[in-house]
Amino acid sequence: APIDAFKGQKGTLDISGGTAHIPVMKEAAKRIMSFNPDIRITVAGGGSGVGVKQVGEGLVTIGNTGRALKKEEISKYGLVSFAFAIDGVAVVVNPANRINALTSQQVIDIYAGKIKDWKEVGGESGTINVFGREDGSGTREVFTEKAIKKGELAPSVNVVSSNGAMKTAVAQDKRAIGYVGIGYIDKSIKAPTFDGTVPSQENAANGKYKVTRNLYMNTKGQPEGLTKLFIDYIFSPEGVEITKDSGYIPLPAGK
Amino acid sequence: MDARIKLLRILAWLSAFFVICSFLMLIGFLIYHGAPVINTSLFFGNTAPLEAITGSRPVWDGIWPAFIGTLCLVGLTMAISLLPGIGCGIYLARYSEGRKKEMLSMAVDLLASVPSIVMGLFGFVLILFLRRTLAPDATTCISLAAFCLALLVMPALVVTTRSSIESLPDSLVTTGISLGFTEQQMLLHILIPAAGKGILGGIMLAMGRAAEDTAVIMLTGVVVNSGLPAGLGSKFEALPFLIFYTAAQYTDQEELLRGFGAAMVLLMLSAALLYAASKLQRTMEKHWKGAR
Amino acid sequence: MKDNKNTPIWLKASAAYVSSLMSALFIFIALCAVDGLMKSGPSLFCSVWDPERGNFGILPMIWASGLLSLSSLITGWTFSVGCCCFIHGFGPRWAARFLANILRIMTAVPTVVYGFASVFLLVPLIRNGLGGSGFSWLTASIVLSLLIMPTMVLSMDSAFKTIEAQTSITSAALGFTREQNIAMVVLPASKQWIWSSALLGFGRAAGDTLIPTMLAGNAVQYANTPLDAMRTLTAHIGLVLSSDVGGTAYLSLFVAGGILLFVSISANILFRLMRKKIWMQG
Amino acid sequence: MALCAEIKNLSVSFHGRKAVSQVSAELPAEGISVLLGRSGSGKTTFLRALNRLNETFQGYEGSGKVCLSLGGKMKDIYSADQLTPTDLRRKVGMVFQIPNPLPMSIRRNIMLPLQLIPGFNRSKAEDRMETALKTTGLWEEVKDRLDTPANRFSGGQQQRLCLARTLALEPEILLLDEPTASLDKKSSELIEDYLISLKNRYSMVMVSHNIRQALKLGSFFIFLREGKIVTAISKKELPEGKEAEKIMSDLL
Amino acid sequence: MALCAEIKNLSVSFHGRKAVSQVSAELPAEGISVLLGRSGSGKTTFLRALNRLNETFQGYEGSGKVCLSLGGKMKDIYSADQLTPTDLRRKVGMVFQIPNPLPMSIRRNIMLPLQLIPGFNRSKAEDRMETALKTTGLWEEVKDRLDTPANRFSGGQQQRLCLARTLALEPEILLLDEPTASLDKKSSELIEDYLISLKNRYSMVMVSHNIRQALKLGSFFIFLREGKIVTAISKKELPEGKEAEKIMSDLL
Ligand SMILES: Nc1ncnc2c1ncn2[C@@H]1O[C@H](COP(=O)(O)OP(=O)(O)OP(=O)(O)O)[C@@H](O)[C@H]1O
Ligand SMILES: Nc1ncnc2c1ncn2[C@@H]1O[C@H](COP(=O)(O)OP(=O)(O)OP(=O)(O)O)[C@@H](O)[C@H]1O
Ligand SMILES: [Mg+2]
Ligand SMILES: [Mg+2]
Repeated sequence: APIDAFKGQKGTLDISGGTAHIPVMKEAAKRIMSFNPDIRITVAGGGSGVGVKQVGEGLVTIGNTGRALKKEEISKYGLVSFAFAIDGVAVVVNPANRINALTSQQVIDIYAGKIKDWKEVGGESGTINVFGREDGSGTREVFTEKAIKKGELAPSVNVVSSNGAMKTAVAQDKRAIGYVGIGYIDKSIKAPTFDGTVPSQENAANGKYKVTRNLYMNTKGQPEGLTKLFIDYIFSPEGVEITKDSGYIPLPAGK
Repeated sequence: MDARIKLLRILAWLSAFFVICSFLMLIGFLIYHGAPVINTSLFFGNTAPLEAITGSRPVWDGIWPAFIGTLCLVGLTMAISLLPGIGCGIYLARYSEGRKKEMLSMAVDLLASVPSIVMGLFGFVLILFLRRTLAPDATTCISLAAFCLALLVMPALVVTTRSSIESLPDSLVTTGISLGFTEQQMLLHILIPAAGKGILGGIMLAMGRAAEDTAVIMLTGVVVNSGLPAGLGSKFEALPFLIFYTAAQYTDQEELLRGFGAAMVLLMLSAALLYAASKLQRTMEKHWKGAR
Repeated sequence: MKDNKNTPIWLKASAAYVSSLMSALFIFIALCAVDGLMKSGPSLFCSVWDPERGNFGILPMIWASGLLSLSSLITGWTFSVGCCCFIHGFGPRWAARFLANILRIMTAVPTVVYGFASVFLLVPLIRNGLGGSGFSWLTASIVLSLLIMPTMVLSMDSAFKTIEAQTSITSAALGFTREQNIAMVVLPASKQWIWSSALLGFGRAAGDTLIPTMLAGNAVQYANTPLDAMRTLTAHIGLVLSSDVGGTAYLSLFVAGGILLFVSISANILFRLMRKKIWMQG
Repeated sequence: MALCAEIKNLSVSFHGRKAVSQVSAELPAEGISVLLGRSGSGKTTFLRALNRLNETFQGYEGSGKVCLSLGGKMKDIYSADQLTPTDLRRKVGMVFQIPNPLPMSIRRNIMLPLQLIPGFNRSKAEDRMETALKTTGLWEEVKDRLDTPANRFSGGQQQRLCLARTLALEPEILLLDEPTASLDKKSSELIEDYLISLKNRYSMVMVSHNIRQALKLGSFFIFLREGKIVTAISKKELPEGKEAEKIMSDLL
Repeated sequence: MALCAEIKNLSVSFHGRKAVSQVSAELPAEGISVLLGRSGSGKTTFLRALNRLNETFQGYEGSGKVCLSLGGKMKDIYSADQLTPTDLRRKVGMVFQIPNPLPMSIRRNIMLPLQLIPGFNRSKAEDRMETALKTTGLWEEVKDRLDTPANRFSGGQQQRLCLARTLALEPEILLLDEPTASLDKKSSELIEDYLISLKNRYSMVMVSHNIRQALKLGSFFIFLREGKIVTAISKKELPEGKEAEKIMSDLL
């Protein structure tokens, strides 16, 4: 629905969960609240798990996740999911690194601890410092499933807890390798081609680049009232614009 | 003997060097990155400052609501924790003996070692429990966060109060008693003022902690945007969470710098709180001593 | 013929309030931990953490928690005593005042700022100077000890101050230097508070979540050298909490909380026993 | 004879070590009773038993009975229902052997205890302060320094301050632990004269090491040795002049 | 005549208020010099000027010159290059008017200062401690309680402890601020006799309020009033017996 639908509405809407969603949610909230100050929308992070838990317990009305809900989560709380965007995940290295291309096999071996030195993949010699995300994170799930095909992860893989932290770690360390959402790539880190494909939003949108995930909004039962209006707004042209501006690829409603 | 002092001297200089260097590096780093971005737009975004301060228009892209949220949070936390914390410290120092004292002081020490994240979890489960029993509409909010933070800062308050009262010379108590002061009067007019500096140290610790902790409030009601806190039952913004969030999710360099700016503001806010507290303590001490 | 001090009611009330809150908290943690243990049981007590393959070992994290909190406590505590000495006589007065003020301001430095700044300052330093990825036991330990110092110094300081005021003139008259007065008179007389500040510091070190999460690397392995990455129980709680609900991983979080509490209780009792023993001796 | 204090089988020990043992005595209401004895003989402990101050020390254990005449009645001060320790201590003022000013200004030192008495009136209290300071000869010395911390004053000044503080409280019984020990002769005499003038208003018990002073002020003497009473003797039973001094110093 | 101290134009003020002003005096090396004066007249301040202790107080300001005979030479104690204050204070021992034991056991109170002297020897130090405690008559009273915190002892016992602590250090000059103020006659005499026996070993400066004691011990008397010297008089110039006492109390 366009923003006019909020006219005359009143009440509060609490949103929490996945941190990747926040830019979209915040921008939407800003526009809606500026349009109609009687509406109060709060946006919180916490992570996918927190989102599920909070929406399930009724503490918030929309809980965001960066991964599809698990079966037991759906059955336990009766949640309904709305995927509204695609986010690609790219393997990244330090800009000072000579490497410009990696194959999925190389990445699998690096994360399994079989390849330990950059020399072995054609870089300057030096131990590879491997960074990953915490288990359960949407980014990691996509990466393990689609980039390294559920390959083994060495216990010595360093774990960071957010895209930002990953970026900081890789941007600082010439010998580091990690992975982030495509939206986070800027000149401080470099994404080598993965199996020959440039990891970019275009390639993700047109399906060439396969390492992608969906971003979801979840509600307890079918959304009503303000909640429904909000979700509709995200899928409206204006909402799609916001999603795009935040670095994600919008999905049409009902997918 | 001499060896011991020499050792201590080396240690003292080393420690001082370590602390001062680390701190200066930290501050230098913060100022280097944060100072350039501190301006009204960091605080108020595109909103006119006056309108923002009066709350007539919400602030977007500014840290003003988080700033106020943190102030409210600290105030609320102190309101909940100050009296019981200091009271418990005094109780430990003066009115408990033997096993009871041992148990209580151990419990306080244990409380000090409960991770803040567990404290947050406790608050979270508590509110779930409340929803199922007493208050079905209860939700995570600023009061819950303050309550959990109060638990978190309590040990520092208790321990410092206790130690500063216990280290007072015995003769002070004896004098007070011999002048016919009741326990209450002795506490109010002699012991607490005499231990004022130490207790203040505890209060500073507690305030600092309340202003900076992220893990607790993350689970108990802090949000990325909500505007100014609307009441005791509302969700709120807070600076430490804002910083944490920025550190975790920044997408470009500019956003990161704003994070540094927020960190500097938080630091200055805390320093101002500390300064105010010590000013207050000095005035009160002057009054108590009646000295010029 | 003994005077039973009648405790002012608000003190009793606050003691009762604090203890009841604490019991509630402890019972909550204990219940959750037991629940978690019952449901997940022995699968937690192995060395491999790999939820995708059904391995939920948290032993390396227990090891890491103990290692990290103890190492930072020891350095932090030693440095705290050093700082107290510096403030009260070992350093020139202006430097002492400077240091005292810095420590006071440090109480207000948000943990996340420590973590954040260290990622940019300390981690590269360690990586380039000593090797490894820079995210390591050593890094976290240095920052953690810095983090817990103000707490400890401030709680020692009040005792130092009172006792120094009482004794400094006497000591001067006996030909003690200010340093000797601190080392020989004030330090022994404030033993008790130095100990209790260690407990406070330990609590802070063991309970911190952000620093190990941001700086220790979080790899689930037994860290054997200071340059190895490690994951502490607190970091684990934080990491799991934000991403998962239900399942063994989620349960492991409560068990981790329970274990942390258990470890703290043991450490506390141990501390107390040690303190008693040392007191007996001198 | 009217009594101001009746002590029966009083024993006090600290950490299991007797400081006063099995002491019984009756102190007359009129005049000043003086405690004498060598250092460590238990004089201070005895005195502290009269306002229940011993109990505030670590390792205290005590037994026996102490009755004081307060408000015209004999009261057992150790039985809880008759008097709270706080009330007792307000009515039985004590001046310590070692001066113990509170860490605040002279004025606050005297005014604070007065402020805490129900029915406090500022201007009346200021008057009392001035009177008390004048009596102890301190007024001239400190009147322009009333707001200076008390611990900056000389030993004798502090001692007189503590005396003034207690006097300002107008207790019913005064316990004085060597109130003139660190004072010069003139100041001592000033205070002695004042104490004599108070003799009829308050009952007083005092410790003194100065036999001449004891003879001048006292009307009843108790000699302690190692926590026990050696002799209790009234002034009437003593000969006049030099001889009395001799007898007393032999008893010490 | 050999001098132990030479004081020239000494002025000391605290917070801008003169405690001692423009005092000049020469104290003989032989015998005991006694300071007399009313409470607050500056005796303690004068004494503290001799071991530079005044400087440790807040608001101190001082001028003038003080030379002490240390190690056979006259030394200007306020000139930095001759002696550090710490060394000075070790050589010039002081006993305070108000007993000030350190918050530790009796034994540590005496042993600790000894330990800090270069060339410390434990068994010798233990001997010194015992001797010092015996001299002050404390040994019998405390020998089974040496490890008890010092502040649990009676006022007189604490005073004697502080005296013993200073004596054990074997200083070259002894400053005594009313060392027997809170002691009974017997204990005072014990200490007086001991001081007399030390007269030839140490130079001593002492404050006393007791004219009889002053006459018994002293050989040189300085009378202070409001921070100024009224008279300085040597014993030889005084008549014998009663008369001397009279003259002295008039001077006070
Ligand atoms: N530390 C100090 N700070 C401020 N004033 C002081 C200090 N010490 C002494 N005075 C003041 O200096 C004056 C002289 O004090 P001093 O202690 O020398 O007297 P005294 O002769 O020893 O008296 P007493 O016999 O009572 O001990 C007094 O008026 C006193 O109040
Ligand atoms: N608080 C205490 N703790 C332990 N022992 C004490 C305490 N107070 C007094 N004593 C002991 O009790 C005995 C009597 O002490 P008290 O203070 O009554 O002596 P005193 O007659 O006042 O001596 P003085 O003339 O030296 O002041 C002493 O041996 C002393 O060491
Ligand atoms: Mg006594
Ligand atoms: Mg004096």
